[in-house]
Formats: sequence, C-alpha cells, structure tokens
Amino acid sequence: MIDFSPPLVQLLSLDGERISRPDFDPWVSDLDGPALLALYRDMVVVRRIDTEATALQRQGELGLWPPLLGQEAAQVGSARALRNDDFVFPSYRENAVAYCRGVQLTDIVRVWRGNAQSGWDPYTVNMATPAIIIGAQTLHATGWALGAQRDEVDSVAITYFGDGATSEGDVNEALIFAASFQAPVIFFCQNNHWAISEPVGVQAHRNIADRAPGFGIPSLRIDGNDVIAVLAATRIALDRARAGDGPTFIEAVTYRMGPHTTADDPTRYRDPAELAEWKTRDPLVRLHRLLTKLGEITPEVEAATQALADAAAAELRAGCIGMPDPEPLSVFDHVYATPNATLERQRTDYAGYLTSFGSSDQPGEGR
Amino acid sequence: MIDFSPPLVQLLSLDGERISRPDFDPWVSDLDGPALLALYRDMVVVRRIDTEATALQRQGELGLWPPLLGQEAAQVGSARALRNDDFVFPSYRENAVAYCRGVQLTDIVRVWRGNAQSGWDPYTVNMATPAIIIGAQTLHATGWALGAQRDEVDSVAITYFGDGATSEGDVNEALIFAASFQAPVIFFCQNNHWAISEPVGVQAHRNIADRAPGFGIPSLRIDGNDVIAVLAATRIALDRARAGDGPTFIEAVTYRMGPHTTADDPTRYRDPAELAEWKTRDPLVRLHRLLTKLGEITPEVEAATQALADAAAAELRAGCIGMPDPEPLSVFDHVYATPNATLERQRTDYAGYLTSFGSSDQPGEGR
Amino acid sequence: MTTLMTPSIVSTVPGLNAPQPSPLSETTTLTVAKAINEGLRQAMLDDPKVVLLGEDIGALGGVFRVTSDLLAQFGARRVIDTPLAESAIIGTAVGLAYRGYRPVCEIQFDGFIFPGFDQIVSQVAKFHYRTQGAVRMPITIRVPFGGGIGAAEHHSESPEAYFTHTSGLRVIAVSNAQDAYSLIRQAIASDDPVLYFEPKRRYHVKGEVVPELGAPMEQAVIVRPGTDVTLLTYGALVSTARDAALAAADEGVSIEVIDLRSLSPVDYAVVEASVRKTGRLVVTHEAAQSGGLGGEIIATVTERCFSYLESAPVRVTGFDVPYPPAKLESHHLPDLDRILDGVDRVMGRR
Amino acid sequence: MTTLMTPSIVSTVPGLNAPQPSPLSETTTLTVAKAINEGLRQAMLDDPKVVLLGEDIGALGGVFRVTSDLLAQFGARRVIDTPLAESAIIGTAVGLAYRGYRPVCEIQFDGFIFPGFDQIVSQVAKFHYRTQGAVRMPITIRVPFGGGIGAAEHHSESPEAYFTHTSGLRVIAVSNAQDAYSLIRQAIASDDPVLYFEPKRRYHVKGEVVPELGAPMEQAVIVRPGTDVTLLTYGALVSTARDAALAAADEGVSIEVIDLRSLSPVDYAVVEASVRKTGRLVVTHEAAQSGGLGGEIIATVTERCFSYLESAPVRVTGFDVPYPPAKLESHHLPDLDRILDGVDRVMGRR
Ligand SMILES: Cc1ncc(C[n+]2csc(CCOP(=O)(O)OP(=O)(O)O)c2C)c(N)n1
Ligand SMILES: Cc1ncc(C[n+]2csc(CCOP(=O)(O)OP(=O)(O)O)c2C)c(N)n1
Ligand SMILES: [Mg+2]
Ligand SMILES: [Mg+2]
Repeated sequence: MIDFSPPLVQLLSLDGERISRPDFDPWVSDLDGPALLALYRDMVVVRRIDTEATALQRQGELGLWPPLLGQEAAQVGSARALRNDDFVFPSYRENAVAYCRGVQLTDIVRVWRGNAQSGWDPYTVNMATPAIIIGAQTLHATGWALGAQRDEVDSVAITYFGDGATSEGDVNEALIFAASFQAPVIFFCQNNHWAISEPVGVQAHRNIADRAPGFGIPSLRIDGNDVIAVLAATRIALDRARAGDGPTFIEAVTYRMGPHTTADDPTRYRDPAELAEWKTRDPLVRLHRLLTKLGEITPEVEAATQALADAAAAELRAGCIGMPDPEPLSVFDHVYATPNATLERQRTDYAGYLTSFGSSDQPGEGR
Repeated sequence: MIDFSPPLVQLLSLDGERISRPDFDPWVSDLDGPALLALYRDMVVVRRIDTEATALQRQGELGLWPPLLGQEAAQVGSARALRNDDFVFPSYRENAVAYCRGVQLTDIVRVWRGNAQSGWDPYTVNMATPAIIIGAQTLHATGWALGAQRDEVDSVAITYFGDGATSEGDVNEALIFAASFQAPVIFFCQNNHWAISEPVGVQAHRNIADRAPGFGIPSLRIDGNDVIAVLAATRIALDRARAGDGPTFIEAVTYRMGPHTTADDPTRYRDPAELAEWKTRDPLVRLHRLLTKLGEITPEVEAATQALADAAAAELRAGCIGMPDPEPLSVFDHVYATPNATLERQRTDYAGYLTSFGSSDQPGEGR
Repeated sequence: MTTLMTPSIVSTVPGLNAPQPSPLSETTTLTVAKAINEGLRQAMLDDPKVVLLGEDIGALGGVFRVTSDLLAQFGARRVIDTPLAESAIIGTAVGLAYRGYRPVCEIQFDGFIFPGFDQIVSQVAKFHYRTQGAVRMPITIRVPFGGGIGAAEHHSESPEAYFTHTSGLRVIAVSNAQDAYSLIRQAIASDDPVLYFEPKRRYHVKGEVVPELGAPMEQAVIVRPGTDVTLLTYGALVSTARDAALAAADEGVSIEVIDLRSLSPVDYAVVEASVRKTGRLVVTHEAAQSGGLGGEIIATVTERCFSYLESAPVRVTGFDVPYPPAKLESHHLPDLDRILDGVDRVMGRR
Repeated sequence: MTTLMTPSIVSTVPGLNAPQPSPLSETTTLTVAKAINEGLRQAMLDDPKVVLLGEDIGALGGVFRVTSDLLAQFGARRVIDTPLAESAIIGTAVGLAYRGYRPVCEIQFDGFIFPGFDQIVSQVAKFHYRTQGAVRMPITIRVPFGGGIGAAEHHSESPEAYFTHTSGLRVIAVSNAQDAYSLIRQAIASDDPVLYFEPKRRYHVKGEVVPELGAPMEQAVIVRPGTDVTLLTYGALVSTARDAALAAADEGVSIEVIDLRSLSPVDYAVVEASVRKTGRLVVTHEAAQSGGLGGEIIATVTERCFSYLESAPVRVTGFDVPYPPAKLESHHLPDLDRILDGVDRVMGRR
C-alpha cells in the first residue's frame, strides 16, 4: 500500500546511496546497473543538448531557449516510465521528455529557431508540441484521457507543468474535471522553485502536493532530482490510471539551475547561495555516485557516454543550422483544414504582390 | 482552539436541541432567547419575501426570481455576524443577506423586474449587487480585501457562492490569491447540493470544505440549516480575518428546496424523495422548536412575526409594481464616467430618431 | 444525513429505458430548438466519435432543452454533464479532438463563453496552424445568442465579432429550423472548429425541416430578392429583416434580404453580386456597432464594389453600450422601424 | 532541504535601501519603456491609491523592465508580484477599484490577456453601467503588443480589436516616448477603465520626454501633414507609416500620417477632417484584417465622408492567420513596402 501523503520521497541520497522504502522499492526492482546506466546516459545527453541549444541561442541561431538544467531527473525519470501509447502534454521546458519520446533533435529546436510553431507531428511520438499559455495543456491532457477512457484502452495521459502554473484557473479546472470523471491522467508538476522571478511561495502557502487531495486526487511529493524516485512515482501513477483508479498528482521537487530562458537574468532576483546549495543536489552527480558504487562507471563507459552526448550535440547543431527557411506563402498554409475563400484571396493578392518585386528588388527592404 | 477539519458542525439538532460544543459555544454565548428570536424573525421575513417574489414572477411582474427557500439559516446566520463596514460580494441568490444588510425591498427586485442591471448603490449598504457570471465575485472580494489590508483597517470581505461555482477557475484563483496575500476575506460556500440540474457530486468528489486546506486556507464544514452554527462559524472567520490571520473557507451544507430559478423545472432531474428528506431539516422549523422550548414563542410573537412578514411582502409588491420604467435614453447613461464622443453621437442620433415618431406613432410597433 | 454528498456523476438517468426516438426521415415541422436536437441526434448516430459536453445538457436536456433525450439515447459517455467551468469544457474538448473525437460543446448562454475565451482563441483556433495540419480541431461550440427575451445580465450578448476576428475559427449563425438542423450537422462534420450561434429568442419558432444537409454552410442565402437595397443580416434578425422588406415593398422600395449564415468566412460572392445590383447596402445586427461585423462587411464591400455604391452603406445595430436591462432592450435592439429608418437613410430619404 | 519552500512573498527586496529616484522634472531623453516607467512613478507619487499588479513586476521589474525600481521605491504593498493567474490579476483589480484604488495591471505579453478576458469584458467594462455610475473602475491594463521581435507563439499578438468592440472600455495605443509617458498618466487618472497597449518592438527607441500630460488621450495626432492620402495607424506602425510618407514624398505623393492614440473612442473629428481634405484613406495595423480596427474605421469614414472619397479606402494589415512563426513574420506584418503598395492602390496606380 502506498501512502499518498508522505513527506518528500527520496530513494537515492545525495551521497548516491540507494534508500530503501518498502512501499516504493517494488516499483523499481528492475533497476539493475545497466538500467540505471541507461537513465544516466539519457540525463547526460539531455544536459549536453541543453548546453548546446543555449550556445546556439547565444550564437544567434535560436531565438530563445528554455534550459532544463537541473531538471533532468524529473524529466527522464518520468518519461522513461511511459509506454509508447501513453500521451504527453508538456509545457515548453520538457525537452528531455521529448528526447526520451524519440523526437528528432532538429525538431526540438525548430520552434525556438522560429521556423514553425511546432516542431513535430505529435502523433508520431505521442507527445504534444510545446504549450506556451501556462497551464492550458493540463486541460488537453484531461480531455485526451476522457477519450482514452471512452475508447476503453489503458493508455494514460501525462501532463507537465510548473509550480507557477498551479495558480492558473485552467490547472485547477483540470484537476476538477479529472477527479469528476476519474480520468486516466497524471499531473506531473515540476516544482523548480521559480516562475521566472517569482519564488514558489508567491503561488502557494503550502506544499503544492497538498493541493490535489482536496480535489479528491491522491498526490505524491518526491525528490525531483532523484531519478529513481521519479520513475517509481510515475509508475505508481500510471498503474493507478491503467487500473481505472483515476488521476494522480506528482510534485517533483527540483530546481531551475539556469535562467528562466536565455532572455532572463536571474541575478536580478535570485540569491546565488540558493543556486549553490542546489548544485549539491545535482541529479546527475547523485546517480553517478550510485553507479560508481555499483561499479558501472568505467573509463570506457564515461568515454562512450560523452561521445554519445557530443554526437547528439553535433546532430542538434547541424540540424539547427541546416534547417531551411519556410516558404513565404506558407504563412497562409494550414489555417484551416477546409478551403476558405477570404484567406485564399489574401494569399492570391500577396502572391501577386511578391511577384511584383524583381529578383534584385526584395520586399521588406524599402524601395 | 478551533479544529478546522471537523465533520459537519451542528449546534442545533433537528429536534431543536441546542448541541453544546466547547469550541464553538463561546462564539454564540450572547445568543439568548430574544437574540434567537430576532434571527427567527429574519428568517420568517426573508422566506415570506421569497414567496412573494416567486408569486410576482408567476404574475408576470418579475422576469425571473432565484428562490432561496431552504437557505435562510445560511444567509441570515452569516449576514448577521457581519459589521457594517464589512463588505459582501454575493452571487444572485443572496436576497436574505441583502435584507439583513438593509437593502430596500424594492431594490432587491429591481434587477429581476428588468429595470436596471443592479438594484442599489453598493456603498450605501456595503454589499455589491448580484453577480451572475459564476464565481467572478470571489475575485472581487479578494481584491477588496487586499485594499482593506492596505488601508490597515480590520474590515472584512465575505463572498457568497454555490457548490457549482467551486469548479470555476476564478474561485480557485481567488483562493490562491487570498492565501498568497493572507487577505481578510471569507469564502462562504452555500452547498445547496445542486447547480441547476447537476448534483454536487459532478463538481467535487470530496467534501467541498476539504478543498481549501490544500490551498493553505483553513475551512469549516457546518450545517447550513443551523443558524447558530452558521453564525458561530462566520464569527470565527471574521475574527481570524480581523486579527490578520487571513482567509477562511466555510462550507454551509444546505439544500435548495425550490427550483434553481422560476424558469427551472426540477422534476426533470431531481428525486422528490430527496426534497422530502430535506424538508425534515427545515431551518425555520428547527429554530422554532428551540424557541418554543425556550418559551419565546407565544401567540402574540407568532402574530407579530407574521405581521412583519406580511408587511414586508406588501411593501415588496407595492414597490415592485409601482416601479417606474426607465427612460428610453437612459440606455446610454453611465457607460463611461467620462464623456465619449462616439457614444454621444449614437445618443443624439437615437434621440432624433425617437422624436421623429409622433406621439401616436410609437417606435417598436411597426409602421 | 445520507444525501449530504451525492456520490458521483449522474448514475441513474431518467428515461434511460424509454423507447429510442428514430432520426428524422421525412419533412417535419419542428421548432428551431428541436431541429438542432434532431441534427445532434443524427450526427451522433452517424459518427460514434461525436460527444456532447456542457452544463446541464444531460438529464435536464440543457436549459433550452436542445439536448433533450440525448442522454437517454446515447448514455453518459457521450452526453457529458460537466462541472461548471467553461475553460475546461473547451479545453477538454481540445484534448478529446486530439484523440480523434468530435466534441460538441454547449455554452449555456452567450455571456458565459468568456471564461472559455482563452482556450478558444489560443488553442482551438490555432492548433491546426500550429501543428501544420497534424492536429485537427473538429470542435463545434454551440452558443445561444442575442437578446429580446427580457433576461438578466449576460444572457443576451452577441459576441460573434470576437470570433470572426479570430483566424482559424469558422463562425455560423442560423436563423431558421431548416438551417438549424442542416448546419449543426455540417458544423459537426467540419474538420475545422465552428462557433455555432443559435437564435435564442427564436428557439420556439417552427419551420419545415427536410432531413438533408442542404447547401454548404459557408454559403449565404438570398431570403428575399430585391433590386433597390441589399439588407444583410443573420440569426434572429433575419425574420425582422424579412418583415422590413415586406413593409418597404408597400412603400415601393424593393429590398434584397440576405441571410449570411456564415459569419466567417463571409460569402462575399453573394454579397457583392447583390450590392452590384442594388448599389445600396444596409447591415443590421444586435451586437454593438463599433467593431461589429457590420463595419467589417461595409469596409470589404466598399473596397470591392466602390464604384457600384450609390450611397454610403448604413448600419443598424445595437449601441455601444453594455447590454441594457430588459426594460430598455427595445431601445437597443434593431427592430422593424430602425431597419426601415436605415433603409430610408441609404435611399437618401433622410 | 531548507529552501525547498520559500516561506512567503518577496520579503527582502533588492535595492530597497537604494536612493529613491526623483521624478522627471525637465525634458529628458528616454526610451519608450523608461518613459512608461517614469509615468508610473509619477502616478504613484501623485496618488497613494495607485497600485501595480502583475507577474514579475517586482524584483525583476517586469520582463521588459517597465516597472524597474518601483518595488524598491514604493514597497510590496503597492507593487504587487501576483501569483501566475491573469483572471485573478484583473478580478482582484476590480475589487481594489471597488475599494477606491486605482490598480494598474501588467499583462506580461499580449497573448496572455485571454485568460483574463472574462473579467475584462464582463466585469471591468460593465461595472459602471451595471451600477448606474455608483462603482467606478479606474483600472489601467498595460499590454505590450504587436510583433516583429522574433518571438515564440502568443508573444506577438495584436488583440486590440477585441477591446474596441467592448463597450465600457477605453483603448489607447502609444507610439513614442512622450505619449508613453503622458498617456500612462492620463490612463491611470481616468475614471474609466483603460486598455493601454505598449509598442513592444519599440520599447528601446528613445525620444524626448517633457514631464507634462499633453493633449487629452482621446485626441488623435497628425504626425505629418499631407494632402493626397490619409494614412492612419497606431502603436509601433506609426514609425513605419512616417517612413512610408517620406518615401512617398520622393515619388510626389503627399501623405498625411495620423497616429490615432485612442482606439476607442476613435477621434473621428481629426480623421474626418483629414479624409475630407485628401479624399483617400489607408489604414494599417498588424492585427488580422477581418474584424480589425481598420474595417471599423473605414466603415465609419465611408458613412460620414462618402461624397469626399476619391477611391475606396484601403487596408494594409496582418493576414487572417494565427500569428506566424518568427521566420515568417516579415510576410505577415505590414512594412514600408506593403504600406506604399496600399498607397499606390488608393491612388489608383495599381
Ligand atoms: C497565461 C500565461 N501567462 C504568463 C506567461 C508568461 N510566462 C511564461 S513562463 C512563466 C513562468 C512559469 O513558471 P512555472 O509554471 O513555474 O514553470 P517554469 O518556467 O518554472 O518551468 C510565465 C509567467 C505565459 N506563458 N502564459
Ligand atoms: C460563467 C457562468 N456559467 C454558467 C452560468 C449559468 N448558471 C447560472 S446559475 C448556475 C448554477 C450555479 O450553481 P451553484 O454555484 O451551486 O449556485 P446555486 O445556483 O446552487 O446557488 C449556472 C450553471 C453562469 N451564470 N455563469
Ligand atoms: Mg517553475
Ligand atoms: Mg448550488
């Protein structure tokens, strides 16, 4: 039996000790050395991708990038618990989740380069593209789960959102709908302590995980920098949903070690000591310590992991820089699924306008 | 010390016995026979007003009326706990609260007759006029409370809303803001078991009062048909707010014995047995029993109460029927506090249009 | 107190064992409300992915009874009484659409669409564009709209222009029972999201309904041909406009009345042809004048038919005021006389 | 893990002991963002009932730094970092207004105003009318708007027409540092609610600012006089329009450029006088064409100045598409060339 209102659940100590908990251990009993190493590899790769994307932004190749630095365990641990037929409704920061779902690296940055409003076809990886209106996606996940329920399949929706998002009406309404219909949906809140410049205390006077039970949704509060705890919690929630027991809320307590986005300057509002303290809880370091104890870390493993990460970074960079610009007239594409006379007229007019410029005489340059 | 998560608080049994509770009793120690009789008188009058208004609607004198039948204790008990300088933000059903605040009876029905969008000047009685967008007023109350907090006065905002309203994003956001800023506001939820045709189970899988603690707001779940419990709970919440201890949530468990409004037909969705059962919990009957035991009910008292109620009904009827229709051009009044050229032009044009009709040739009659 | 908490969503459905009505099979006289009801029923029979969401749409059949008996026929998995939250009604419909459903949302009254506005404008309208066509939003949002029923605040709004200004949405307003039936079916079958506005004050007006889809919903219809003035409208005012045309005919003015039906996109082929013929345009709607659909249509017609215009197009609309109290609504809503006054103006008689 | 929960709202304010800047006292060169900042500061000094609410407006000074240093100067009781919920930002402002405050809400980006739409349209806009003037709503809602900054979705919207169609609101859009300063002060001082749109992509453009209130905010301003064509716009496009007028002058076309400033009500006195003079009207805005402010203005001008029009008024606007990705925004936003193309069309040169 799981106790749904414990204090922070931790299965991996800061020193890399596996903390045994009879209620959670059965859910991660398959995590042998190689399995843990696979999680570690994911985390190293996504951190490397994150660093590379930040660099690409600094070099002007991306318009913006929302780093996930510090949140690798929360994202990898939860994403790796999912089945292919589960469906992810993320916010804008779940790039590690996207990686785990098999999204192409180029597709991850497509949005941030400004080439498209979404980088991939959600149905190919069963993951929606980034949602920018805070909290809106939690309702989409709940609706999808209502669909799965009606289809009588045991697929589960999982939605990611931040601590700040919990203040939006939409997120609360999603909890209400999910509870009312006992929808198979997981509310995965990454409490990274900040909503841009606002500390989590602005949003909530109690632990965020305390909110859901009042709606009739059991919740777990886990150490979000502990990939084992995250994996276990997500599996528990998935199992409940598949069994028809309805929604679960998970608060993964973690920390946004970087800026909100590359456009942000946290020095304006954040005490450096806080960041320093959280560095001691780095999710990668912790798992590395455990793996070292387990004897999984050899120089070869280190080198192979690094190579994998570097290859990913190189792929990302090449894909990003090589991305062709969209065609001008594609601005009119896909507004509707069916023909629309008003819009077609605008397209025709604009096409005519464009061709009125000679090749040397480009629009947008003045004349 | 008050326990903020008890089961239903009841201080007056169905048989009219005063149930003693050491935690609540001190808050109603002043309730001697005459004080209880005064509450009873209020409840008889507001029920009579309610019946009269329903009759006026049936006779075509009102467009609509939202009866409060069954909710007299919840409204009178809470309203009578307030100070004049507290401010009420009601929904559309708080006509008993309006009565207790001193709103003129004619003003109560002004809206429902269609003469105006609000019946009175909120500042004369410190009560806002009815709010129809479900839940919106809870944010107004919270904002007002932020103002009171800034003014460093100990006035308190109280907002009324239904069980259905708890599903709206706005109500949840109000709880979040109130908790975040520890605003002096009372969330008074009348759980009357129905939101038009939807039973409360559609909105909430747990007791509504269970929701607030997760937001960091203490809550009380009280028998809303027990005027003594309602008064006690409201006083406790007021006291907390005045002391700077922030918001309190009160769930008053009651029952909508009538239709949602005069336009509604509850036989389409409600089991008559449920209504029958709730009739045994009638708030007036219960208090009458206690008063009888206390020897407060004499034939003279009965007659005087009835006379008071009948006089109120007569005043209401006369005021309603005698209400002058608004002037045609007042349709343009008060859109803005400052002059507006576009609107002035519309007013002038329409005034000209109206005068183009002779006295026998009225607009709106065809020609 | 056993009934203090009702344990779960509606479990016993009144009438669940009642005989299932068969769908419309021949010409029948129906009210507008019943015609929509029949259209919904047919759409649900045609496609098991059609689900209805809304407040009080189940046992009650909606406050206007438009969904009457559908819960009994299709069950609570397809006729979903939701918690009282419009953003969630729309937002979960988005998720259902994501999973291949065709949700039909009922917004109880026009004024209650605004809590769901964000999900409509930022999600429903944008998803197809956002995902380059990968994710479709075949969502129909039904909205009883307009005034004239003596209602309290927020129950008489005409919010259509907010949606006609929102790229990615289609907007329909129906005026009669036949269109009510045909166009709700077309709206539900559309792969694009549709705001479907229902002429609230004419819900009880009867008309003959043929169980057919009829002309595509984006086509405007000439309700009454004429040669002097083009009178454009939609929804409940179509009937008033027709009456105005009759009255004007007595005074020797021939009015061509057009029922737009589709407010986005507007069928400018029909509108332009008419204005080229008549040279005079009056648009009437209940919504406030500033920023209303009338201005948009006049601007477009002026752009496209400038040299055909005999006089400046005229608007007869609600004023730029919040919807007034019931006793004043007759001084806000366009009526026969105000429309005729507009006709006089466009004819240069005033 | 002591810092797992931050106990309460910002208690230690960086810079709280910094020297308090004195308000603007003489002509100064400021960016648009800084001019608004100075206007806010002055308004807060003038009236203790002015409070600011918004996301990240405190220690961070807002994502555009428009509220920089105001927390330090006025404290957390007047510069309120709110939880992340737009409906509540507007809704609590309503309550504050109820209690006699003059709240100034910051909406972080244009696209995030929609979760607060209901409170704006159904509450802020209607309260004064609803209560027959008893309850005033002197609320200012600041919205950085428009595109051209290469941003992600929902960060480049032009939602002004939703508000100009909403009776009870005033709508302002500023184009330069001086107006930014003067009109934010006027907006805050207004007893009516004001949507105050800030030209996001020109936040960093500098201009001279005199610490005066200037002309009333409802007045349009002729930015550059001309005789052949009236070119109407507002916000960030005013500067593009001025450039277009310069370019057109080279080709012998004299354009009168009008900065509307007030989008609701529109200053038709100035607009009509100009069109009567030029006989030709071009309106340009970034918002989608259908239902945009351009159509409204063209319809009104056509009604009022029909016989003065030499040719059909022309719109140069964003297309009827959701705001496109950054790499396509140059193909959506009106620019110099598209405006000149519009001028050619209104001149009958195409
Ligand atoms: C409706 C809405 N309001 C405001 C914003 C601007 N905004 C973007 S991210 C953000 C903070 C979100 O914080 P949180 O939910 O904790 O997620 P995190 O960024 O920490 O992952 C804000 C205010 C937005 N995107 N949408
Ligand atoms: C935003 C909004 N949505 C829908 C409605 C229609 N409506 C009016 S009352 C009501 C039910 C409210 O139920 P509850 O909150 O329990 O209050 P009660 O009527 O029982 O007092 C509904 C759905 C509304 N007024 N506002
Ligand atoms: Mg966060
Ligand atoms: Mg109720």
